[in-house]
Parts: sequence; structure tokens; C-alpha cells
Amino acid sequence: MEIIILPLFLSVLAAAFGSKVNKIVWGALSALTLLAMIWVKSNLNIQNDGVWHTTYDMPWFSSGIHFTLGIDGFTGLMLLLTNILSPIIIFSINRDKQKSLLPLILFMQAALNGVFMAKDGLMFYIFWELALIPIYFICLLYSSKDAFKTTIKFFIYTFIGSLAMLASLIYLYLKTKNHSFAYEELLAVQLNHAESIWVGAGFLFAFAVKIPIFPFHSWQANTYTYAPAQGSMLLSGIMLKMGLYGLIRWYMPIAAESISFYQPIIVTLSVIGVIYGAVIAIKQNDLKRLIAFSSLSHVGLIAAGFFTLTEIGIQGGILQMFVHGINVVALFYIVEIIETHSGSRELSGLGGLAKFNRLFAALYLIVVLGTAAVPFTNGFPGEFMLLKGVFDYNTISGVFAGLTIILCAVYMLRMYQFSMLGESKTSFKEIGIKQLWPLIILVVIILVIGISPMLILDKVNPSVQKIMLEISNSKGVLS
Amino acid sequence: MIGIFITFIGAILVLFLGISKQESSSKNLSASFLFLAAILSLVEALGFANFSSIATWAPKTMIDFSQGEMMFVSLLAAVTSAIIAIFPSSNHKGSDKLGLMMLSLTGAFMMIGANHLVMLFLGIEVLSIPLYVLAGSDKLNLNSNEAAIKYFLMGAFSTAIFLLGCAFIYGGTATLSLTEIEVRMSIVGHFAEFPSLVKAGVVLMSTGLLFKVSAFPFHFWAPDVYQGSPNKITTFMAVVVKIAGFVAFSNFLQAFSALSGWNNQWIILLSVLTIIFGNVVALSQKSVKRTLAYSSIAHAGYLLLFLITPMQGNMWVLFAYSVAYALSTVVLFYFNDKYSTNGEFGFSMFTGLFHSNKSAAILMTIALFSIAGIPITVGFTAKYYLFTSAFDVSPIAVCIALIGSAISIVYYFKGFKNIYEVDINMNQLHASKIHWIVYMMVAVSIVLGMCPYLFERCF
Amino acid sequence: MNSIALILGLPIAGFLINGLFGKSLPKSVVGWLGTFAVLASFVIALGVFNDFRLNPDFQNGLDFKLFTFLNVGNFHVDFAFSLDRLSVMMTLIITGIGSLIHLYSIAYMHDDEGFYKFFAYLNLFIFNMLILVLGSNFMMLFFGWEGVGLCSYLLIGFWYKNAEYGKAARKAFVMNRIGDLGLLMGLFLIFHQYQSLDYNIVLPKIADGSTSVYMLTAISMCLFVGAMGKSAQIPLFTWLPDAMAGPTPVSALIHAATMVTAGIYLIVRCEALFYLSPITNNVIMWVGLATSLLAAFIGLKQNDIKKVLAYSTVSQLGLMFVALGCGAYTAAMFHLATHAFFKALLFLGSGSVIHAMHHEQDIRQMGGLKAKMPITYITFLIGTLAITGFPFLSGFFSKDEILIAAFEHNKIVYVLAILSATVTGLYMFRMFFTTFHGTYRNHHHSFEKVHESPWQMSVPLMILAVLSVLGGLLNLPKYLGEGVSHKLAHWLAPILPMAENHSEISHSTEFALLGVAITIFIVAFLFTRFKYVSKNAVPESDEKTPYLGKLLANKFYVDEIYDTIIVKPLEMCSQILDSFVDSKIIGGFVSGISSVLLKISGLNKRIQNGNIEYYLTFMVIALALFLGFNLLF
Amino acid sequence: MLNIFQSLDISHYIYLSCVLFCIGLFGVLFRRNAIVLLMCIELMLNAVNLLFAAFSEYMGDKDANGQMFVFFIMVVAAAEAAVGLAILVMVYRNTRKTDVSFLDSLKD
Repeated sequence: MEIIILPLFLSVLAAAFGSKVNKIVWGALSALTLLAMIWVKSNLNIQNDGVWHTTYDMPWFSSGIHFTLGIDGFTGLMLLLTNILSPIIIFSINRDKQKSLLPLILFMQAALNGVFMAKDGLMFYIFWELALIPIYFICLLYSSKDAFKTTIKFFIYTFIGSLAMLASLIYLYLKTKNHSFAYEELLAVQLNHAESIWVGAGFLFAFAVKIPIFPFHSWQANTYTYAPAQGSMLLSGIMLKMGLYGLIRWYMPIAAESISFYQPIIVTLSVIGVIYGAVIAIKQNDLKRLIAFSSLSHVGLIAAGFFTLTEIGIQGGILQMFVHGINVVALFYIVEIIETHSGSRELSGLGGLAKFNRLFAALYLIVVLGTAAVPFTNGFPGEFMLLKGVFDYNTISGVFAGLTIILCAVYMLRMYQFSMLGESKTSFKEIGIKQLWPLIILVVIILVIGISPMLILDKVNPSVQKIMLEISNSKGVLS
Repeated sequence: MIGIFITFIGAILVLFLGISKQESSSKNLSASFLFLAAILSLVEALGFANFSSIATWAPKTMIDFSQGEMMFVSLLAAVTSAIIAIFPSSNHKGSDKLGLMMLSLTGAFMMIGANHLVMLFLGIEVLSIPLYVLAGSDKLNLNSNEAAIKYFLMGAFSTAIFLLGCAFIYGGTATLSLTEIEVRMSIVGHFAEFPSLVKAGVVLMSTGLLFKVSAFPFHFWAPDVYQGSPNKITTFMAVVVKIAGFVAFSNFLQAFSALSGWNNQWIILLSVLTIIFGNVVALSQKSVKRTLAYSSIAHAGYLLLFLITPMQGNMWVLFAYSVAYALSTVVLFYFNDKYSTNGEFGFSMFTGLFHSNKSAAILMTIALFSIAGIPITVGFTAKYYLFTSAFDVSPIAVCIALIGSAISIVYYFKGFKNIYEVDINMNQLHASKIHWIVYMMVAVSIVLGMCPYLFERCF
Repeated sequence: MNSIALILGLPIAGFLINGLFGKSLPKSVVGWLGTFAVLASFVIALGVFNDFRLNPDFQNGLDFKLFTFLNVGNFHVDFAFSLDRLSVMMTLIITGIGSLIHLYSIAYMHDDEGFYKFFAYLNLFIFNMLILVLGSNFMMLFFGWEGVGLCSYLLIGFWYKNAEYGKAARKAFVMNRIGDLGLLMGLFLIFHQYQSLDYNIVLPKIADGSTSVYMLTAISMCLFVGAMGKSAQIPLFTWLPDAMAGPTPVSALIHAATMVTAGIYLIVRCEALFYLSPITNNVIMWVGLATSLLAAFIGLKQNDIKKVLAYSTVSQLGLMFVALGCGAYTAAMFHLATHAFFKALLFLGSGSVIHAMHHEQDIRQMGGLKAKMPITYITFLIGTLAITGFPFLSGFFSKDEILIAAFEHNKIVYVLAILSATVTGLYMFRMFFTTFHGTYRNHHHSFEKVHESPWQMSVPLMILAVLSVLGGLLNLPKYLGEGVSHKLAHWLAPILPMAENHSEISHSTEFALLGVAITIFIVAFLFTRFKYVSKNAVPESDEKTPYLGKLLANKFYVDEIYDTIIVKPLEMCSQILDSFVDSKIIGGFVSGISSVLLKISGLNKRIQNGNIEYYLTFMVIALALFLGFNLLF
Repeated sequence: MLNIFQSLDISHYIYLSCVLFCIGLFGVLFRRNAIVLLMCIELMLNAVNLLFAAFSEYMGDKDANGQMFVFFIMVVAAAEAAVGLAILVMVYRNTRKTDVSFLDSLKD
């Protein structure tokens, strides 16, 4: 509970005193949530044994609908991601935007924490929607152009998706024995094949739009492009993970009967998305668009990995969720620095920035390498596991998905070269070390996870075992 | 029953005072009468006190308020009181408009409590006739004139259809009492005598009621009349007529629950059509008022879904939806009234609001969220309850309703574009203060959104 | 402390110190730190080598597990290393030549602003290369494999201000990545088949012959694709010549002596696998041969001193693959070692020349340098003789062994390999004579300014020259006496359980083949000497070269072909997908829905036209339908 | 007891009322003058009145409810007519027209 209340409270504070206090203070306050996490964990003496421990429970809408929060390794990882990235995103705010953006970001942090902790179907939905609202306003208030159309398209698209999920949830709710949205109750619902396909479609649509899986991505590139950097970071860094989280936590165990039906479809679409995104990214000129398509490519691989239902695919996917969050936020942070310091984020107008700040160049390079999944960076283990999962599931898909390691190198290095190397075309303002600290933190995370991914995998392993057990138990899909 | 008395007495009083007084001077009086009615009804509904002794003379077969219905009375009285309080009133002579509003409200209460077709008919007429006058109350405004005559002609026409239905039902069931009809309908074999007569009667009467709640395809009056009438009256119409109409409709259909399988068919069809029509047509509207009119048509569609659920014991769902709808509609009409100037009815009236008046922008945002059904506002809760209870009967209709509410986002959020735009020439109107009741209403819609169990407990 | 930890730890420590603090350290400290880190590794490796040599208990090598890298389900990979005979040999080459090149770089890079960065990268490269050869499982190999690719990228693009260099670096990285994908798929197949990636588990299982030959072929083909990328074989060879954009020491270390031989190492490491898949062996042999010939012919018409050497490297690597394809693993390793010596020597020599010529690389602009640069001249001559197969120099023995293996295997291959060797002689001497003999032809820098390089550069040259001369001792042929011969073969025997080490060929045939080899050397030498020294010919400029020459000068247009059939279509595809498919079809579908809705929405204007008669009529029609619908159904 | 009304079958009354109602309805549809419209609506209401009276007469024990309803309808119709005419007068004052088809300024 504290994990949600704290940022929410801060959000209200920020609405009142947002511009009066330095953003670093706000960032630090936001990071306090991490302490709250530790506090909750130690206070309730939670073991990482795979069980989704309930930390808070209160009757809410009616007797069947509770306000229930839970923590396990998987949720913990997502909370960690959210609460590491939120302060960093707060650091990146420009002073003139601080007053409006701060409360929104903090509110978003609270809602995201809620999404990952919600143990009740309706609560999950509510937090899911709540997370959408601040991002909508972030995009609306500070979009670089007159981008109302883009933001509303994004909002409606994801909103329709979540309504589909709501329909599925309500269906399940009416099927439970004593009309309840509790996670366990929903799990216990037995569906026949046709039902499961419809219920699954609802969930999948919501998640596929949010992730986004290949043909549902058309909101993505423009939204990322027009949104302020903080919006892009929140969207790509954390919000995409909501969809992936939902796949594993909600869709798969609950509508497991339908997995065998959707498995080939989703894997194929995801793999198409992997290549599609990567190929488009090759020729992008706008850095943000480039990252958007690269993100499409990367999360497609994660979704494909999940749907292989292999342990290595799922674990790799979860690892990659965290990793992608870190990397993409770092990339957007870099773009933000480049844009504010040189006034452009078009590759054609950039070049040669490396000579202005060596440290920045080095950090940028590491982030690029992390995204391109070079060994010793965090991208490698996850991508390796995912590709292995997909390869084990279907060799052809595996080979096609594997093309990402080539294409990703192509566009990431192109991005790096055209912005940093060569003759410099633009002036570049001095970057203070203060601005680079968040990036340094991210880069350290990139390297640490790259060298020892087990730090994270060990934590989520029990949860994954549990979830896979649930999938196979109720439905017998996993042979 | 207490509510209807106080309102009626107040209405007569204000009406007579109105001969000589200005509208603004009677404002507080009528608002407090209505507020008193609301409070007392609420007190009675929650069982803290019992005023049934004063209602002994009214035969229970004609009119009778159950606890749930008293909640609706309380809600409508409170909303009308708020409407009267927050909307600016003219300083011209004649507080009779306020009196007529209260009179109309009395009609609404009669509809809500009606237990007999005569009482239902009278309720509808007592509700409607003052409204015909009120719609044209801006006597020199041609639009207002047109609204009045359109409303009047179509209203009278629909009354005739409604009455034909009454006659058919009377012929088919040999009674006019709703309780009696329910009993007779459920006796197997009795109904078999005149099935088509009763069915035709139900259809014709429903047409009359569908007209009142402005459901597709009997909605034609709504956009035009909403647009032409003075803002205060439009608000009143949008809220009171619709809610009272639905309560009456549900009471009416409950009497025919024996036919529910058959009823549900056409209700679902109409509901789906209304939702799609209202939402889709609202997309291309330029004027705020017309947008809200079509939005209210769409809401009628959602509410129709309620009619397919087993309504007995489920009235709190309708109540929740009514509260949500009333709160946000009143707030939105209030802002529309406040910021619309002579030549300016479009969304551009809100341009730059966020930068010139932060609190107004935030209030409006929350109201829009609520009407669009975004979580932690009462709008979401209400929609959730409504859809969940209808889902069992017709999942497909609910899915379409969900799609409809997604479409509705487009036009509700159209406002945000203007609200959060930066405007160089500050709109002078924006600076004015906002009535404290509006703050209250928005606060209530959030509180109820977060503590939705209150609804269920009230019933 | 474990010697593996030290061998690996020193370079990475050097990298960290130089990378993090190098900017504030004086250049001499940076340079010597980097050099000593590698040198110390070399010394330790020598110690280990000695242990192996002297101690029979040491046969199984050393193991060193750092931590568990991945442990998911049944997938378990350790971050672990092991030292055996093969990796010791590789380690010695890497650290030995590596330290020489570090030393060389101190002088060569002295004036560069990115001095500390250069040393950091070099140390990082050594570290990655060591991981590649020391890793005890395929995952570690892949780590190093990608790691060296990365360092190669960094070092090729070291002079980052030049956009062309950056392009070359990217090309190298991407082409390597294509190979890496093959390797990765191979890894997946291996794990799929054997449930492990550990050499100690996988290789014996392969060797026991229980796996189907199809599977083995699939795995080996995948691994070979990886090797193709790293070792610049057809069709992935074009990056290597472009990689010469990097500083010359880099070319010597990475693109001649060490990294590019990783493919050879991989195949030798998986000897059992390749031995059991004859199809792959044939493919390797023919690909190697084709590469060798193609690159050699292209080398004939190159005028950039480093490009010639680059194609020569590609060609020599091709020869090594021919050896591998013929099953002569020892020969390949032998040639790998000698090639490392003389090619590093040649590159460093060319670096010395370039240094002296103020970064002029075109041999047409040189000439007559032997007078000014005696040490470079002599060492370069030794290198040239070694590569062209001057009798009893290192290249003579190692190349000969390959040729003999080819002869045994397939006569056509032998003939073509001889052809390749001939062409090698031609282009090497062409370059050598044009550079050092004749008259000075540069007009930008006066001849007087040309100078011999400082000692940090010439010492490595001399050491490498000695090695190039004596490298043959590693694996002398049998006819020189049983006691001294086949040292390397014996050394590697435990690593290569499957390959037959006995030579069936008779001494007389062997001598005949030697005769052929010596003959072609002499022919090549005499021909080029006649053309470039006696007639003092200068290679024409590219425009004037006719027909075949033009084809060669333009590298058979391979780059252009790739550009047309892969790069251009891919870019076009990208643009079509972006501007048409994504925005028009997928995005268009979504926005199409909204515009259709808006259109429908607008239709309501026709009905809601303000006329009450219409309204009433519609209502009555609706009522009639409503009644009809309800009463009929 | 023989009743003169009941000598006819009830269906005749129903048909008659429906025909009357439809005449009124078509009058509403096809006439444009607001006053005529009002009269047509009155006709529709009277058709209903007739039906109520007939049903009331045909009920087994002469149910008075129907006849009571007729009175209410007449009262309300009168009120409605009064309000309606008042509105018409107001419109006429402003536009000098009683033709409803000219009032079409409110539209989408």
C-alpha cells in the first residue's frame, strides 16, 4: 500500500509546490518508494518462494471485489524497474515544464506500481486506466507539435484495448463461484475452448496494443515522436511492460486454454514485428522514431519468447522487460540531451558530437551496445534466452527472429555514427556532469546485468515456476 | 412522498411570488425548498425517519414510493436545487420559471412513484407541459421559440401514441394498475387471450417513454430542443427528464416481467442502435450543446441496457448511473453556459482555459473523465455496475456499449485540446469564479468513484 | 591465484585503468601500462605452457569457474574458463604478438589525441580474445566472439571524425554479426542436441558418433557460417579490406594475427564435429579455396599497401580453411601461427612505412625506401619471403604442409592452391619492390624527411622477423628427421583425437611437391623483379587499367554487387514499409476507421435537418417498423 | 343484461379507433399548419378516448377505470392545447407564420 500511497502523496505535494523545489529533491523523494518497497518486504517478512503474497487487502466495490495488493519476485522486479526509472525521468525534466510534469509523473508512478501489484482483476483494470491518464496529459501538454490527433489516437487505441480486457474480466467474474475478481478465483474458472478464445482475445487485444505486437503498433511511432521526452520514456520504459506483465501474469494463467490456439499466431506476428520494426528503423531520420521502431522490434521478441511457453523464453522475456526498460529510457535520455544541447534530433542534422564530451560519447556507446545485445551488456543474456526459446519452439521463427541481432546492429550503429561520429555539423552546448549522473546509473545497471543476469533471474525464478505451474496445472497445455 | 409535497408547495409559492418578484430573488427560496425536499427524502429513504403518515390520503394503488424510489426523488431534487443555484438567473421580472421547473419536477416525482397508468400519464404530462413553456421561456429568441414548438408538437404526438398503448394494455389486461398488471400477466393463460393487444400496448407505451428518454429512433427532438432552450432548462431536461423517464420505464417494464424474454430482444436492439448512433453522430458536432445532446442520447442507450437486467433489487445500479450522469452533465452544462458567448458555441470557448483558470480546467477535466467513464470517477463505477449486470443477459450488447464508450472518448476529449492549448488572447470569461457547488459536485463524483460500495448500501 | 584469472585479469585491469583514468595519466604511463599488462599475461601463459610441457599430470589443463552466468530450467552456463594445449597455444600467440604490437603502438600512436583510448581498446581486445580462446564452453566462445567484434568495430572506427572509417567499422561489425547469427544458431542446435554447451560434455558426445550426420552437418554448417564472418571468407570477406581504415597496429593485431583466426580456432576446437560431417568439410574446403584465389587475384591490382596485405590475409585464411577442409587441422594451426608472425610483421612494417611517409598508403607514391629505412626494409623482406614460401622460412613449411594435405585429398584443389600460392608471390613481390625499390615518387613529402622509425617500433619488427624465420621449427616436416619434426602435431594430438596425423605420402612425392613450391616461388620472384625493378614499372592508376585488371582493381565488384542485391533492396524495403505499409496500410486502416465513422456521423445532417415534418415522419416509420418487428417476431 | 354497446364485437371498436388514430396521425404527418397539427393530435387523443370507453364498457364488471382515464385525458388535452396555443401565439408574434416547416434553424 505504501508503495502506491507514497508517490500519490508526492504527486499531490508536487501539484502544490512543484516549481518551488529543485527537481533533484523530487527525484530523491520519488526514489524513496524503493525504500518503501524494502520496508514492505521486511515488515511483512515476505519470502521469495514464488507465491504472490498479499500485502494489503480491503473489501472495495462489493464483497467480491477487493482492494488487494500482492508482491512476489516478478512484481518486485517490475516495481524495481518503475521506481528506478521514475526518479531518472524526473531528473530529465526541464525546469520550465517542472510544475505540470512532476505531479503527472509521480501520479503515473503510483498507478504503475498499482498495476504491477494489483491482485484483483478490477483493480488491475482500474490502475491500468489510471496509468493511461497522466501519460495522456503529459503528451497533450508538451507535445512538440500540434499533436492532439496523435495523442487521442493513442488514447483511444489503448482505451479500446483495455475495454476489451474489461469485457473479458467481467465475463470471468460472472463465472466465478461467488462473483469475485480475486486473482485466485479467476484462476479457478474453468473455460471451454470457445469461451477461452473469446476471453483470451479480450486480454490479448489489450496487451497487444500496449506492447505493441505487430499490426497493433500504429499509435506508437507518432506518439513517441510527438511526446515530450519524459512521455516517451514513461511509455516505452514502463508502460509497454504493463502489457508484457499482463501477458504473463493475467492472460496466460487465466485463459491458458486458449494459449495453444493463439501461440502460433502471436509468435508469427511477433517475429514479423521484430523484423518489420528493425527494417523500418534502418532508414529513420528522427531519433525518436528510430527508437520507437527499435522498441517495436525488441518487445516483439519478448512477446514471441513468452508465447513459446518455454522456461527459457519466459525468463528471458522477463529479464528483457527489465533490460529494455533501462535501455530505452537511457536512449530517450540521450536523445533528450542531444536535442536540448544541439537543438535537433534529426540524424541528417547531427554528427560529430563525440568530440564535445567524451564521457557522454562513451555512455551513449554502451547504451547502444546494450540495445544491440553485445555480450557484457544487459541486452545479451535476455536476447540470447529469447532467441533460444523461439528457436526451440520453431526453428524457422528462431532464424528469422535472429535476424534482429544483425538488423539491430545496423540501425543502432547507424544511429550512433550519424549522431556522434564524423564531422560535427552543429554546435553543442556544454553538458554538465549533473546531467550525466542518471545516465551513469543506467549504464552501471546495464553492465552489471550484462555480466551477471542471474542477479535478476534468481529473483524471478520462483514466480515463473509458479506461474508456469499454474498454466500447466489448470489446463495441461505444457506437456 | 414528503419530497413531492414540499416541491409542490414550493412550486405554488414561487409561482405566485413570481408575479411580482425578480427571478434572482426567488432563486434562494426555491433552491432551499428543493434542498429541503432532497434532504427529507434522503432521510426517509435511509430509514432515519418516517413521514408516511402525511401520505396516507394518497391511495397506494396510485402512487407509492419505495425506498429506492425515494433515493431517486432525493437525487432529482438535489440536482435541480443545484441547477437553480449555480446557473445565473436573469433580473427580469417573473420567477415563474423557477416555479414551473419545480412543478415539472413534481411531475417527475409522480412518474417515479407511479403505480398506475393514469398516474404515470399524469406524471409525464405534469413533467412535460411546464417544460414546453420553459423551452420557450426566452420569448424573444427565435431558437427558443422553435425549440418550444418542436418540443410541444412532438411531445403531444408521443403522448397520443403513449395513450393508445395505455388503451391497448387496458383492453388486454382489464386493469390500469401496474401491480395488478404484473399479477395478471404472471397468471398463465390469462395473458393468452389478447397477446398481440398487450404486446402492441407495451410497444406503443414504450415508444412514448423512449421519446421522453430520447432513445434512437425517437430522439429527434433532443438535439434541437437542447440547443434552442435556455441553458438552465436544457440542463434540467437532460438530467431530470431522462432519469425520471428511466425510473418510470423500469417500473413499467417490471410490470411486464412475464414478457421479459420478448422485451429484452427489442430493448437490446434499440440500446445498441442508440449507443452507436449517439456516439457516432456526436463525433461530428461543432456545438458543445449539441455534442452533449447526442452524448445524452448515447447515455440513454447505456441506460437501456439496465432495462434488460432483472431490475428487482437492482435499482441501485440505475441510481448509481443516474448520479454519475447527473453530476457530470450538470457540471459540463454549467461550464458551457459560463463560457459561451453570443457567437460562440463551439469548443473554442474553452481555449486556453488551463492557463487562465486552472481550477476550472481541472474541474472540467474530472467531469469529462466521469462522463466518459474513466476510473476512480463515479462515471466508471456506474458504467461498471451497469455493464456487469447486463453482461449476463447480453454480452454482445455490452461489448458494443464498451466500443461505444471508447468512441465517446473522442468527442469528450475534444475539449481537452482546447482546454490545454496555449491561448494568447485570454478569454475574459474564464477568469470568473466558479460556484462552490460545482466543486462539491466534482468532489462527490470522485469520492463516490473511490467508495462505490456506498450505492449498494443505500438500497 | 589462478593463472587463468591473472592472464585474463591483467588486460581487463589495463583496460579499466586506461579507460577510466587514462585521460589524466601521462601518455608514457598509459602506453607502458597497457603493454605490460599484456606482456605479463604472456609471461604467465609461458609459465603455464612450461607446466604443460614438463608435467605429464598437467595434460587435462586448468579449469577456472568464475560464476554461473545463466541457470534457467535445464539451461546452465558457467562463466568459466579452461586452459588446454590448444588454448595455451592461442594464448601465447595472442599475448605474445599482442604485447609486441602494444609496444609498437606506443610510438606509432604517440601523437594521437585518443592515445589512452587506443590502449584501452587494445587491452579490451586482448581480454575478449582471451575469453574466446580460454572459455570452457560455447557461450564463453560466443562472448569473446562478439567482444572481439566489438573491439574491432571500435578500433576500425578509431579515427571517428572520418565518416568513411565509421562506415567501414559498421560494415565490419554488421558482417561479423551475420556470422554471429550462424554461430548462435549453431549454439542453439548444440544445446538442443546435447543439453549443454560445455566443451567437456559436448565434444565427447559428438565424438562417440551417436548423433545423426544431418544434425552434425547442420551444426557444423552453422558454426562455419560464424567462422566465415569472423575469418572473412566468401561471402563475408569484404569487411576485412575495409577494416584497414583502423590504425595499422590494429590491422596487425586484430585483422591479421588474432581475431580473424578465431574461425580457424573454432573449427579446430570442434574437430570431432567437423571430422564427422564430410559435407561441411567439402564446403569449407571449396569456400576456403575460392576465397584464397579470389582474394589473391584482387591483391594483384591493389595499390594501397594495407589493402594488399588485407587481401593477402583473406587469401591466407582461405588456405587455412582449405587445410581444415582437408582434415589437416595441425597444418591449419601451424599456418595460423606462422601467418600470425609474418603477417603481423608485414603489417607493422607497412605501418612503419606509413608512419615514415606521413600516412601515405599508396605504393605508387613510394619507392626506393630501402635506403632510408634499412631495418624496416630487411624485416619486411623477411616477411615477404616468409609469406611467399622462401625455402626454410616459416611460411615455406606451413604452406607446404597445407599443399601436401590438399594434394592427398584432391588433386584439383592442390593445383588451385598452387595457383593461389603463385599469385601470392606475385602480388607480394610487386608490392615489396614498388615500395622499397625503384625511385621515390612522392611529390608531397620530400625524400629527405622519410626516416627510420623509433626503437619501440623497430624492436617488435625485429622480434617478429626472427619468429618469421624460425617459425617453421614449430612443426618441421618428417624428412628433416623424426626427432625434431611434428612438434606441433604432437602437442595438439590430445586436442585432436579424430584426425589422422600420419602422412601416407611417400618422401619422393613430397620432395616433388616441394620442388613445385620452390619453382613457383622462383618464378614469381623473377617475374616481379624483372617487371618492377629492372623495368622500373609503376602500377597504373585505376582508370587506365584495362579489362581484367580493372575487374581486379575493383575487387570483382563484390561490394557493388552486395550493395545492389542486399543493401539497396533492404533500404528500399525500409522506405516502402515506413512510408507505405506502415503509414498507409496499417496506420491507414486505423485512421480509416475514424474517418469512416466521421463520414457516417456527417450523414446525420440529412436526417436532422431541422424540419419537424421529417422528424415526425421518421418517428412514425420507426414506430411502424418497431411495431411490426415486435409483433411478428 | 343486454347492452346496446355489446351488440357489436369489441374488435369493431378497436378498428374504428385505430382508423381514427391513423387519420389523426397522417394529418400530423401531412399538414404543415401548426393549428391543424394541434387539431390532428386532438383527433388522435379522442380516438384513444373512444377506445378507453369501449374497453371499459366491455369489461366483465364494467370497470370504471377506463372511463376515469378518459376524463384525465380530456383535462390534460385541454391543458396541452392551452399551452400549445400560447406557444403558437408567441411564435406567430415573432415570425408572423404558423407554418411549422419554416422553423428549421435548429439542425445539425
